[in-house]
Amino acid sequence: MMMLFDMIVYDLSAEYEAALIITLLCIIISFWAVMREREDLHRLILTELVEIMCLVIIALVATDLAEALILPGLVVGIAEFLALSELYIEKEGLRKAPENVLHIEVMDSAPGIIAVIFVIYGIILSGFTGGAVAGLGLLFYFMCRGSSEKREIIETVSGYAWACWVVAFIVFMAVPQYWFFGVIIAGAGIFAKVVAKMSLIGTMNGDGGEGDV
Amino acid sequence: MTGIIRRISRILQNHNNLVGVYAFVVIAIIIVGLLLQSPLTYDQDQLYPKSIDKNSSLDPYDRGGVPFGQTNVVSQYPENEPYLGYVTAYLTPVSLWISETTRFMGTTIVSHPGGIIDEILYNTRGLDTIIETAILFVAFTMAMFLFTRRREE
Amino acid sequence: MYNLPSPQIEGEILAYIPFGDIVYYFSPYTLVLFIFALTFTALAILSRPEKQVDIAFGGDAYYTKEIPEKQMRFQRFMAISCGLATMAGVTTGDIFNFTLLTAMVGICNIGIVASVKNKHVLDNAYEYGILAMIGTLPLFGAAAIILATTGTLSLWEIFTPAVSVPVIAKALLVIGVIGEGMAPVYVAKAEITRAPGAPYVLMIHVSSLLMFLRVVEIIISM
Amino acid sequence: MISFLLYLLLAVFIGLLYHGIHRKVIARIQTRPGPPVWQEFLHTLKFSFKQTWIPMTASQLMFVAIVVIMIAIWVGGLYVLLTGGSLLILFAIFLLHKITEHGLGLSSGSPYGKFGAIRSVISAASEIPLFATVGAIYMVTGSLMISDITAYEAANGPLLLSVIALPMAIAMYVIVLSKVPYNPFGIIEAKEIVSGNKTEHFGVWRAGLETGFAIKTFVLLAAFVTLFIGALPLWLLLIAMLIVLLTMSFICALTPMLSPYDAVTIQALIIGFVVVYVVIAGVIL
Amino acid sequence: MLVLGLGILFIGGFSSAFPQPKTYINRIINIEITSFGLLLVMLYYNETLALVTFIAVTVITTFVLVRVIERREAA
Repeated sequence: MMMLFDMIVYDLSAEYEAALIITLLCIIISFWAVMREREDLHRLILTELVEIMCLVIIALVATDLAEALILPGLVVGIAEFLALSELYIEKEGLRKAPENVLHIEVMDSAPGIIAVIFVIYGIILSGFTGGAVAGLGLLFYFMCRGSSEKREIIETVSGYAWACWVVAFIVFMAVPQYWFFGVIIAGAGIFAKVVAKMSLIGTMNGDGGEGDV
Repeated sequence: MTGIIRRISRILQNHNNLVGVYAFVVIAIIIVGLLLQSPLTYDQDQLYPKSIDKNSSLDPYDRGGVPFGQTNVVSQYPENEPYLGYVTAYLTPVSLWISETTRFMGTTIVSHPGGIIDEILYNTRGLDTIIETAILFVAFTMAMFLFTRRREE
Repeated sequence: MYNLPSPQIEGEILAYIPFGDIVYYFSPYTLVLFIFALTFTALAILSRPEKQVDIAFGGDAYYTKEIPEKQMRFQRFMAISCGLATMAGVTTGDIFNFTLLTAMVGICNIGIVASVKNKHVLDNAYEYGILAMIGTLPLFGAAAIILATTGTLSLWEIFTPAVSVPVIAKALLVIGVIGEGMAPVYVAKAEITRAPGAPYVLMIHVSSLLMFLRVVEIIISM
Repeated sequence: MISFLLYLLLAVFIGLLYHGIHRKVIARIQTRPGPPVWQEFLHTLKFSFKQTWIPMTASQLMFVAIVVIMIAIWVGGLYVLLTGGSLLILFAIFLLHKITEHGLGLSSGSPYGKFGAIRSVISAASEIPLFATVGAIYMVTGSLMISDITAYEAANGPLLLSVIALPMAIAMYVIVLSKVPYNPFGIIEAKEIVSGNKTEHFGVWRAGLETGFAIKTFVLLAAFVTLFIGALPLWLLLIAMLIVLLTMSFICALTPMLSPYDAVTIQALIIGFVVVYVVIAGVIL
Repeated sequence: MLVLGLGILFIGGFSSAFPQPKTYINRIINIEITSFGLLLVMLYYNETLALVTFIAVTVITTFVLVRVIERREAA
């Protein structure tokens, strides 16, 4: 029965090196740009370019392990990115809230529906990716509706989710026979964790002004 | 000689040049590294290798195996993971249902608890995921601290 | 199985803790680093920050800087996370785990000084931050190249003489750790240590130097 | 254990004595009478019986702990050296010393201490690449255990005479030089910032520091001699250490203190040269 | 597809490294091109989970960036 399926097993030796060298060339280009760039915000944008190049190198390995490594790489990127952008605002003293440049009609009508779609798909996906997708939906919602008082709740949720995750890890390491329990806790925990973090960004949109004014 | 040293010190002590100097060093390392040892051959003997079964409803993540039974997964230290491969083949009722009704939701199903990526992220390399959520946690704490403080003022 | 192929570099393995594929181990060398990181984390937890004395120019006056309670708690949290990451980083036996922990050290280091309200310190912290972010490329890039060319991430496998690691991966790994911990890249780091809050600020230096010490061991053994 | 304690006492004694000799030689080269060679001893003893307290602005626990850590790491260094442990640990301790220097300055809250601490971070830039020498030594001897290295030297002659190891010896010499008092790279304790990071540590704390520094000087000089000349009987070791120290005294006496960033650049250039040399040698070998 | 992906990566990398005219928004848009290169590479190796996560996360990065730029323009 298995013989009937057309199985693809990668033979990467031929293409890996060429692909890697092209990627390294791209990296040289992006680092060249970083080297030439003097302005702080442009540098921040360029770091995203560098992150993408970083993910390409990992993606080229092309095993399941590589894919599992891309996810942490992504998260590290976004986390540092957010922290740095806050730092930038702090250091430049950009206290004045912007007039809502992104205010278009869709933002008033769409958020509910889109958020629901994203969240449902995210729940079906669950786990890490699902968290990101559902979080995206909530982010969009909060960003359009502007909500600030829920932040404490979201923070608490994310704290518990993290604890869940650690518990699941301990289950895997200490009592591996309950692996099933571990999978479910971990899936739920990491989902809640990522959702919470993503939607926090959404609540941060208003930032210091419009909610209170 | 002193002039050169002074000039180098002056470049290095300006913190605005820091990133530029670093980028320059990285470029130099990549170029020199490529020149020194250009054949970067791909090792065929990889951990967690992939095999794609285009006809499976779990495509591209079908790694075979019986649910609640051992599945063959190439991990680094299998003796540390007595239940290695159990996660890989497990499908929740929902995902089982999806996999029976459709043929193109493999990604959706596998990111549902149970799947090779979960195996790696939760079981064999669970610590990586812990650290990575910890990074997320730390970075968000930092952003939220700055944000909240700015808001309170 | 859990024995270093060349014990004449850092000594025989004393103990190991397996977490699935990621196995932590103590050799005399990593034990020394671990104890040191532990000591300074304990210091960060236990000791109160100093009151930095500033001289007001043009007179005999001087004043001491007090750190607000909230900011102190935040700095302490960051310093402790940084210490934990360092402790894990110097004992880990997996190259990707190591790079992740190094990235965490980088972000914590920025976090320690991010709360300081001093434009000069923040400017430097931002430069450091950019450096830490672009530093993740050589770091993860090196891990990925090692994975592709050797087919493994475990340090024991990589250390065996039969496995050869390309020079470019080694160099990228070192430069990545330098970027994250900014070990020898001194300017911005020296400037951010002007921030008040000694036991926490000290953690920046401790963590980056310890990570650098660890990567040296890895590079020599590879 | 008893013999280790005896060695420890010897290390403190010799270290303080050598500090005194160092000062005396510098003074004589600069045609000053200089203090007696026992001066550092007397200093340490005097400080031990002085009134001691902790400054109000200091981070109290750290202020004290850092002195203890400083002594502890160098006792550990002496232990590693005597038992023929890993060279890597010895160099780790050397770098950990940078951290304690940093901590000393930061913990007091004094601006002078702070300046010293910041300069300590700056100078770390040039002392870290020291590891190039460790890598090179591994390339030559195939082991990093000090006992193996001395065995190698017993079989093949001192490393100092081999062409490959000579630049490493020079780099290492620069590193040890940067740790003896009054050296041109000693930006941390430069006089324009009073005593740099040691400014606020007085009384018993200062005595502890001096003891730690004495062990440090002993360990570094002994390590240099053992690494590049070989295992010697104790009296010969002490004489060799003294000779190395005297060459350093000449350099210290005749060169001015460099400005902070220039000191780093010069050291970095020297060590960068060694790194290039090591890489080239590594490719050729 | 790999060749196409790497090609787009190269072109996108080049154009976002040296954008004409050099504005923030222009640079971000060029980076989106680069990320398409990455998406194609991932697709070629069947790394669909990473792909989905990447899409979700890129939106967030862009969002964070736009927010910073808005504030900067407002100031």
